[in-house]
Amino acid sequence: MNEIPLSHILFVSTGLFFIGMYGLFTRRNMITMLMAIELMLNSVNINFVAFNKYLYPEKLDGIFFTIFIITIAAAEAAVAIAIVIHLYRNHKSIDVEDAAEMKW
Amino acid sequence: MQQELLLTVIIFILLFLKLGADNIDSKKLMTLVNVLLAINLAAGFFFNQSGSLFGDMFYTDHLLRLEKSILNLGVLIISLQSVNWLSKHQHAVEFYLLMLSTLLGMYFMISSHNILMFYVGLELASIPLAAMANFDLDKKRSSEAAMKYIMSSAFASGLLLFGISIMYGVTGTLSYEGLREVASDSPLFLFSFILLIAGFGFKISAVPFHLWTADVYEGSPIAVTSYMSVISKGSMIFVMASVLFHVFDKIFFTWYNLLAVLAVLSMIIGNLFALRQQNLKRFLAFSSISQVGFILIGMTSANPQGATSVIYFVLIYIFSNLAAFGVLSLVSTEKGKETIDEFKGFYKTNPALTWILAIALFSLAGIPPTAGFFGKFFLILAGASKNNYVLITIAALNMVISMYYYLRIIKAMFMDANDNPIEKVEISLSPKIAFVTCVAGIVITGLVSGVYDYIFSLVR
Amino acid sequence: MNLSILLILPLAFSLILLFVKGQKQVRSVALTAAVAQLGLSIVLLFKFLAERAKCNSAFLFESNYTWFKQLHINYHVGVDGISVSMILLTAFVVLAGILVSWNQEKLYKEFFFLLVFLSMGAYGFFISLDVFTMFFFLEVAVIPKFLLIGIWGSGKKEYSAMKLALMLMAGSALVFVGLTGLYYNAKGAVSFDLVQLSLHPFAPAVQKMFFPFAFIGFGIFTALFPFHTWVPDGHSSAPTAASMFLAGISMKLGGYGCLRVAAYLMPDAAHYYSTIIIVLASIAILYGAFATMMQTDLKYINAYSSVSHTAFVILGIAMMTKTSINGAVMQMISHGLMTALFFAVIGMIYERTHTRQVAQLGGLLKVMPFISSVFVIVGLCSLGLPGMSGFVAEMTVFMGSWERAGTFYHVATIIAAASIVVTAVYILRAVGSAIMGPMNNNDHLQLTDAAWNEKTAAVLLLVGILVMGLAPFWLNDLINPGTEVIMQKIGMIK
Amino acid sequence: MNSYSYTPLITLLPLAGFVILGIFGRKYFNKTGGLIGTGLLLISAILSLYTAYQYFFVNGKVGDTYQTITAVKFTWLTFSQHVSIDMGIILDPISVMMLVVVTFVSLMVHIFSLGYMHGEERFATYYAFLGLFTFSMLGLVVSSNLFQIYMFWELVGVSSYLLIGYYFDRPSAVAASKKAFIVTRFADLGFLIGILVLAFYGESLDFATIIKNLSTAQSTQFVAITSASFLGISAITWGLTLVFMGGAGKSAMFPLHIWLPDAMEGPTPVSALIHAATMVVAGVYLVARLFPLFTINESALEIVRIVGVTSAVFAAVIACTQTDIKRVLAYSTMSQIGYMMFALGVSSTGGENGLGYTASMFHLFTHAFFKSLLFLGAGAVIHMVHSNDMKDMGGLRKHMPITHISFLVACLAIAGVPFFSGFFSKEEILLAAYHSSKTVYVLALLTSGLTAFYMFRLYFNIFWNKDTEVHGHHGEGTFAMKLPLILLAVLAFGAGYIPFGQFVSTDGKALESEFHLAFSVAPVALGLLGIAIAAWMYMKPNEKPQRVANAMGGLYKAAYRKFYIDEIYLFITKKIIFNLIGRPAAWIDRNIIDGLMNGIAAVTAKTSALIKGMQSGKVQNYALYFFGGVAALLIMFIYFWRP
Amino acid sequence: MSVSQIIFYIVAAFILGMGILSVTTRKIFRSAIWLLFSLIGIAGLYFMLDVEFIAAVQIVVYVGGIVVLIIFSIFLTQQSGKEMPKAPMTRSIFAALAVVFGFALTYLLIYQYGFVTIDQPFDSTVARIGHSMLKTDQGGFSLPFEVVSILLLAAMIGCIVIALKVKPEEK
Repeated sequence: MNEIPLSHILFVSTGLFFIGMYGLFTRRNMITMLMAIELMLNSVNINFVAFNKYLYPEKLDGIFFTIFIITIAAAEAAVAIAIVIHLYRNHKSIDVEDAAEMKW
Repeated sequence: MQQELLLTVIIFILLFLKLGADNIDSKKLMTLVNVLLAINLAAGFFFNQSGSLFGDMFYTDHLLRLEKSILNLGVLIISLQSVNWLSKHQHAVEFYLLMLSTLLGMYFMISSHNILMFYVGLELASIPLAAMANFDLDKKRSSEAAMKYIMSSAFASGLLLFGISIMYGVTGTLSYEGLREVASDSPLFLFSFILLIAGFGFKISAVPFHLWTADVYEGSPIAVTSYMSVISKGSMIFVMASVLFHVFDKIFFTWYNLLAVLAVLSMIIGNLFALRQQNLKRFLAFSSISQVGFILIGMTSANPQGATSVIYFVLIYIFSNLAAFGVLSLVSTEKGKETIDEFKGFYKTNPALTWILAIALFSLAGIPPTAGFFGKFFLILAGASKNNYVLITIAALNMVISMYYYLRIIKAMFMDANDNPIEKVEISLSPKIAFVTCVAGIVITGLVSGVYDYIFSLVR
Repeated sequence: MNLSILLILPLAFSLILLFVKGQKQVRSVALTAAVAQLGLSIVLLFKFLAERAKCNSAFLFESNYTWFKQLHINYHVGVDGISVSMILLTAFVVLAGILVSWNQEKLYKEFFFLLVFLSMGAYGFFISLDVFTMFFFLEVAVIPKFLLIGIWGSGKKEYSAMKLALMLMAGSALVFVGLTGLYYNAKGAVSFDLVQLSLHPFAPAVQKMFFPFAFIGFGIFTALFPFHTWVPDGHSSAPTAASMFLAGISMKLGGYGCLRVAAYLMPDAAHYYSTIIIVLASIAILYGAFATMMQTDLKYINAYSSVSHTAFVILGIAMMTKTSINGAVMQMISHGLMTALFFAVIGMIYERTHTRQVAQLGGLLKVMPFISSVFVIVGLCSLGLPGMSGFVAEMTVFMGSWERAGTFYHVATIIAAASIVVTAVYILRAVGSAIMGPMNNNDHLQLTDAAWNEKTAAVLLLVGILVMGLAPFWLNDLINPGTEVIMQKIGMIK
Repeated sequence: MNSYSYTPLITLLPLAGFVILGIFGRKYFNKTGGLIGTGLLLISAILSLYTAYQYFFVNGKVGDTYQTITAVKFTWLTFSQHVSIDMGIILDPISVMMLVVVTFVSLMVHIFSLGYMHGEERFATYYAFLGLFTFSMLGLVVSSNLFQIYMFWELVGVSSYLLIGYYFDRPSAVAASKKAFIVTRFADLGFLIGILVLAFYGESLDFATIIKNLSTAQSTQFVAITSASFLGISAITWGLTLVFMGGAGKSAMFPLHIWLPDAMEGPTPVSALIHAATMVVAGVYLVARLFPLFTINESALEIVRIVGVTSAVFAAVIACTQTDIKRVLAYSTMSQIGYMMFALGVSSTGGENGLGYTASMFHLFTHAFFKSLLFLGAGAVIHMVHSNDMKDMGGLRKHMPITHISFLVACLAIAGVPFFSGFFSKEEILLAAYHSSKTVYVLALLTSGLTAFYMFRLYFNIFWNKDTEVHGHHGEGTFAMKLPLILLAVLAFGAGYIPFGQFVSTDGKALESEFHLAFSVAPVALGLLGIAIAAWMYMKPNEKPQRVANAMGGLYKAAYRKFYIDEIYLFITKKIIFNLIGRPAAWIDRNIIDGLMNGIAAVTAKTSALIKGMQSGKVQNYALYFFGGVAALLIMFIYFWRP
Repeated sequence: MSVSQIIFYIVAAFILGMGILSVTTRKIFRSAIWLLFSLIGIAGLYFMLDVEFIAAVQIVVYVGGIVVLIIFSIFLTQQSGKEMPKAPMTRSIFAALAVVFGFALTYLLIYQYGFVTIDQPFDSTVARIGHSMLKTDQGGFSLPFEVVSILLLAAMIGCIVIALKVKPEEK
C-alpha cells in the first residue's frame, strides 16, 4: 500500500498548488481565477490526506481537515460566484482588469 | 460557550424574524437588534467560567471572554452608527445575520484550541464578510471590493491551508498543546509557520499582505468597512497574540524578528500611502495598516505586559476608529461625501461632529490626553522591553509621519476655507449614543488606569 | 499644598468655558481662570518658601499616587525652586495672553478654551516628578498649539502650524525613545519616577545611548540648532496669545526637560556630549542673532532672536557649572517674560497697523507712546540692559560658562557673548525704523494707543521683567537649592 | 563711616526723577517736569558737594592717606562662592571728585535746558532721560564692583542712546543713536570678556579684592593670571586690554570714536552733559579705577598710552577741518580725552611716578567745566541761528555778549593759555609725558598747538568773521540759559587753582605739583601760535582758509572726511557683516536648514508617490505581492536568520 | 515498479497535466472541463490512497457541485466560444517566475525534510469518520461540524442577497 513514496505524492500536490497559483495570477476571467483557487485547495487536500495516511494514521485529523476544506471551499465558491455574477449583471464584465477602479 | 450560544440564539431569532414577518418596520427592527446586541454585550460579563469543551476544540477563560466582549462592544457601536444606512437598506436583517455569523466565527477563532477549529472560525469570519462588502448592491465599487476581498481572502487561505497542511505533516497534530510541544526551528516547520503568519497578516492587513485593504475599505459600505477595520482585525490580533505567545513560544526568535520586519514595513508603507489619500475611508484603511505596525511592535514583547498592551490598544482602537468611521458614516450616508477636500470647512457647519472626528484622529495619532496616547505608549514601551531600540526609534519616527496626515484632516476641517461646506448633519439618537460611548471610551480608557489593570490581571 | 490644584483649576475652568455662551462671558471666565492661576502660583511661591525654610528635601509638596500599577507609572508631583519659578512664569504669561486677546472675536470660545487648556499642560509638565506624566503633558500641549496657529494665525499659518506640530512631535518621539531607555535600564528599578531614577544610576554606556534622544528631543522644543526652524515660522504665524505662549512657555518645556531629565538623570553622558552641545549652542546664539539681523518682519525678528536667546539656556546647561545652570534657568524665565511681552507688543502694533513689516512702519512713538515705549523697553531688555531680566540671565550664563576652565569653553563663551553686539544691532534697527524715524504712512496718524487690557498685560509682564532685573537675588535664592540638587549629580562626575 | 549713609540719595534722586517723569510726566508734568528734574538734581548736587567736603576735609583721611570708604554695600546677585555682584557705593578721591563733576555739570545742563528745551513736546520725557543718565553716571562712578560698573556702564549707554535719539523723527538722529549704542556695545563686549577674565583669575568682582588678589605678586591668583596665556599673550594683558577696550569705546578713543561726532544729533545740552563732561570720560575713569592693575602690566599700559596719544593727535587734526561747530567740539573732546588717556598711560604708581594719574584726573576735572561750557555756548549759538554750521555764523559777539565771553574763557582754557584752568592740567600731563616718553611728549605738544588753532578757528568763525543776519526775536536766551554759562565760565577759569595733587593721587597721599616755568614755554608758545594763526585766517572773512586747504590738498580732504574711518566701518558692517555673514546666515537658515526639514517632508511625499504603483488596484498584482512577500520572508527566515 | 505505482504516476501526470491545461487554455469552457478532469484525477488519487469517503465527497462536492456551479456561471456570464484575453506580459513573466521559484523552494524544503513514513494500517472507513464527526470529546469534530453549518447558512444568505435578481418594480 505504501509503495508510492510520500514525497512523490507531495510533488503532485505542491505542483498542483503552484499551478493553481499561476492560474490565479494570470487568468483575467474571474471565474477561471476561482477555478485556479479550487486547484490550490485541492492540492492542500491531497497533502492532508497523504500526511494522515502515511505519517499519522492513528487519528483522522487530516481526513477531517480535508472534509472541512471541501465544505468551506464550496461555500466560498458559492459566495464568490454570487459576487461575480452580480458584478457581471450590473457591469457586464468579469474581467479583473476592468475591476480596478479603486487604486493608489 | 455561553456567549457563542447567545449569539447563535440571536442569529436564529433574526432568521425567524426574517422568515416569519414579511415587512418589519426598519426602525423597530433596529431597536430590537440593538437591544439584543446590548444584552449580548452585557451577558459577556456574567457567569464567567473558564475551561475546555469538545476536547481541545474550544477553550475559554476570562481574558478570552473579555476579548469577545470588546468585540461585542464594537459591533454594538457599529450597529448604532449604521442605523441611518441600514434603515434604508432592504436587506437589513440579512446584514445582521451575516455580521453576527462572522462575529460568531471570530468567537470560535478566539476560543479555538485547535487549528482546524481556528480555520473554520476564520472562514466563518471571512466568507460572509465578502458578501457584506457587496451590500451596496447598485454600486460597482462595492462589488469590486467584494470581489477583491473574496479573491484575496481565498488566495490567502489557500496559502494558509498549505502552511497548515505542512505543519500537520511535520507535527502530526492540530491541537495547540501538541503544536506547542513539537514546535521547532526546522526549516519546514518555519516554512509552515511563516505561511500561517501570512494568513494572520492577511486578516490584520500587515504589509506586505495588506494590498486588498484599501480597495476593499473604500468600496465597501461604511458599516462593513468599520466592521472589517476594527472587529475583524481586532479579533485576529487577539488570536495572534494568544497563538504566538502560548503556542509558538519556543520559536520566539523567529517570530520576534518576523513581527519586527512586518511592523516596520506596515508602519512605513501604511504611512507613506496614507499621506497621499483623498478618500477618507481609504485614508483610514492605510492609517489602520500603520496602526497594525504599532500593534505588532507591542506583540514582539512576548510578555504579559505586551499582551495587555495589545488588547488594551485594540479596545482603544475600536473606540477611536469607530468614532471616526461613525462621523464618516453619517456624512457619507446623508450627504454622500467622503473625500478630504469635501470636508474642508466642516467645522463651520458641524462643530460637534468635527470635534468627535478630531478627537478620534488625535487618539489614532496618539496624542494625549486621549486614550490613543496611552495605547501607543504602552505598546511601544512593551516592545522596548526587548532592548531593540532601532525598532523603537523607527516606530517613534513613524508616529511623526502619521501625525502629519491626521493633522491634514484636522487642518481641512478647521482651517481650510470652503465655499460650500457640508451642510449640517442631523444626528439621531442611536448614532448619538454611539458617539458618546466612543468619546467617553477615548477619554476614560486612557486616563483611568483601571482598564489596563483589569486586562493585565486577566492576562496569563 | 496639593499641587494637583494647579491642574484641576485650569481644567475646571476650561470645562466651564465649554458651557458658557457669549463673548463677554467667555472672556471673563477665561480671565478669572488666569487670575486664579496667578493667585494660586503666588500662594504656591510663598508656601514653598515657608515650607523650604522648614525642611530641606529636594522636592516639596510631593504627592505620589499609583497610576498604572503594573507599568510602575505613578502620578508623582512635587516642586523645587526651579519649577516654582516656571509655574509663576506660566501664570504671568497666560494672564497676559488672555488680556491681550481680550477682543478675540473669531471662535472666541475655542480660543480661550485652548489657551486655558494649554496652561494646564504647562503646569502639569513643571510639577511632574514622573517622566511619564511629564511626557504626557509635553504632548498635551502640541495640538492646542497647532490649532491656535492654524485657526487664528496669520500668513502661511497652515504650513507653520503643521511644521511646528510635526517638529515638536519629532522631538517628543525622540524623548519617548529616550524615556523607554531610561525605563528599562536603570540598575535595580523599572520606573519612570524621576526620584527613583536619580537614585539608581545608569551605566555610562546606557547614558551615552539615550542621552542624545532625550536631549535632542527636548532640545527641539527649545529650538536647539539645527532643529529650530519651526520657531520662526511657528511664532510668526501664530496669533498673539499663542506666540506669547509658544515662545514664553512652550520653549521652556524643552529647556526644563533638558535640564531635569537629560542632564540630571544622565550626568555622565551630559559630560560626554557637552562639547557638541556647546558647539551647537554657540552656533545657534551667534547664527541666530545674525539671521535675526536680516529679518524684516517684526515677528520673525523676535522669533529668530528667540532662537538665539534660548540657545543660552542650552549653553548654560551644557556648561554644567552651578552658575551656568542657574543662568540657564534664569534665562528661561527672563526670555519667557520678555519674549511674551515682545510678542504682545508686536501683536498690538499689528492689530492697529495691519502690518509687521519694519519698512512699512515708522514713527509709531508719536501716535502710540505707550505701546512704543514698551516696545523700546522690551527691546532693551532683549539686548541685555541692566535692570531688566535679560541682563541678569545672560550675565549669569556668561559668568557660569566662564567658570569652566579651558580654552574651548572660554572661546564658546566669547562667541556667545559676542551676540550681545549683534542683538543690539537688530533690536536697534527694529526700534529705529518701526518706532522711531519719520511716519511712513499717514494712515497711522489715526491710530490709538493701548487699551486698558493691553496696558494691564504689558505692565504685568514688565513688572516681572523689572522685578527679576532689579532684584535677581530673590530669584537666585529661589532656584539655587534646586540647582544644587542637580549639581550634586552632575558635579560628582568631574 | 555711617555718616555717608545718605549717599545713595545722590544717585537715587535722579532715578526718582526718571521714574516719576517717565511714567507720569507725559500726562501730568509736561510743563513742570523740568523743574522737578532740576530740583531733584539740585539736592543731589548739594549732597555731592557736602560729601566732597566731608570726604576731603573732614574724615576722608586717615593719617596722610585718603581712604577708600564703602558707604553702602549689599549683595545683588551671587554667582559662586567668591564671585558675586555687589551693589555698593565707595568713596575715594576720584569717585568723590566725579560725583561733584557729574552732579554739577548735570545740574548746569538741567538748568540750561529749562530755557533751551522750553516748549518741546516731550519736555518731561527729556528730563526723565536726563535723570536716568545722571543716575547711571553716578552709579558708575561710585561702583564698588567691577560688574556694577559694567551695569551702569550699559545704563549710561542706553540713556545716551535715548538722549541722542531724542528727536526720534529725524532719521539722522535715529541713525546716530543707533551707531553710538552699537559701537559702544561692541567695545563693551570687550569689557565684558575682560571682566570675565579678571573675575575668573581674580576670583572676585569686588574692586578692592580683585586688585588685592591680582596685584600681590605672591598670591595664587597673580601666579595664575600671569602664567596663563592665550595666543601668546598673558591673561592679565588680555583682561586689561579688553577692559580698556570698553573704556576706549565709551571714551571715543581711536578707532572706536566714530560714534561721537554723529552723536551730536542729540539736543545740544545733552552733548554738553554726555559728550563733554561725563560719559565720555567714563573710559578714563575706568582705567583710573583699575589703575593698580594696569601698572603691573606694562603691555596694557602701553596700549592705553598709544591709543590715547593717537586719538589726541588724530582728533585734533580732524577738528581743524570740520565746519559743524558741534562736530569740532566733539573731535576736540576726543582729543582731550586722548590726553587724559595717555596721561594715565605714562603714569605709574606711587608718589612722583603717579603724576600722570593725577594729571589725568585733573584734566578730566577741568575739562568737564570748559568743555561743557563750550557745548552749552554752542547750544546757545545754535539756539540763536538755528544752524550747526559755522558758515551760517559770524559776528555773533554783538548779539550774545555773555555767551561770547564765556565761550572765549572756555577757549582760552582749552587752549592752555596760562592762568586758565586748562593750562594747569595740561602742563601736568605734558610734564608726566616728558618724564616718561619723548615721542608721546612731542605728539602731545603738537596736539596742544592744534587744539589752540581749531578752538580759535571755531571762536573766530562764530563770533567774528562775517556778520550774519540774526532773526533777532529772542535775544540771547533766558536767564536759565545764561546762568550756567556764567557759573561754568567761572569754573573754567578758576578750577585750575585747586591743588589737585593734594586730593587725588595714586596712593592717596598728597602729591605736590611743582610748577616749572621753563617747561611751560614750549606749550604756551605753541598755543599762542595756534591762536595767532587762527586769528590771521578767520578773524575777517577772506580767502585764506580756502587757499590753505587747497595747499594741504589730500591731507585736508582726508581730514575733512575724517580719514575715511566712517567709510571703512560702513564697508565692514554693510558689506562684510551684512552681506557676508548676516545675509548668508538668513539664507542658510531658510534654504539649507529649513530646506533640510522641508526636504525630509518632500522626500517622504516623493517616496510615497514613487511606490504608489504597488497599490495598482489589480487584485492579481496584490496576490503576486502577497506571494512575493511570503517568499521573501521564507528565504530571509529559513536561510539567513534562523537561530 | 508495481502496477499501483504505474497507475499512480499516470494519475499524477493526468492531474498535473489537466491542471496545467486548465490554467493555460484560452477557451473558458474548455478550461472548466480540464478542471473537471483534474478534480476527477484527484478523486482517483484518493481511491488509490484508500480514502474512499474523501474520494466520494470529492466527486460529489467538486465534480457534482462546484464545477457545475462554475459551468453554470460561465454560461451566465460568457459566450463559451470566445477566447479569453491574455494577461499582461510582465505579469505572466513574474507569475511564472514566482511560481517556479515557489515550487522549487517548497519542494526542496519538503524533500530535504525527509518525511519518515510509518507502516501502520490506516482506517478511514465511513464508520470511523462518522463516529469521530459526532464525538463531542477529545478527537471529536462535532463543534466544527456545527460551525460549518452556520457558515453554509451564512454563505447561502449572502449569495441570496447578492445574486437575487432585483425585481424591476422595487428598483
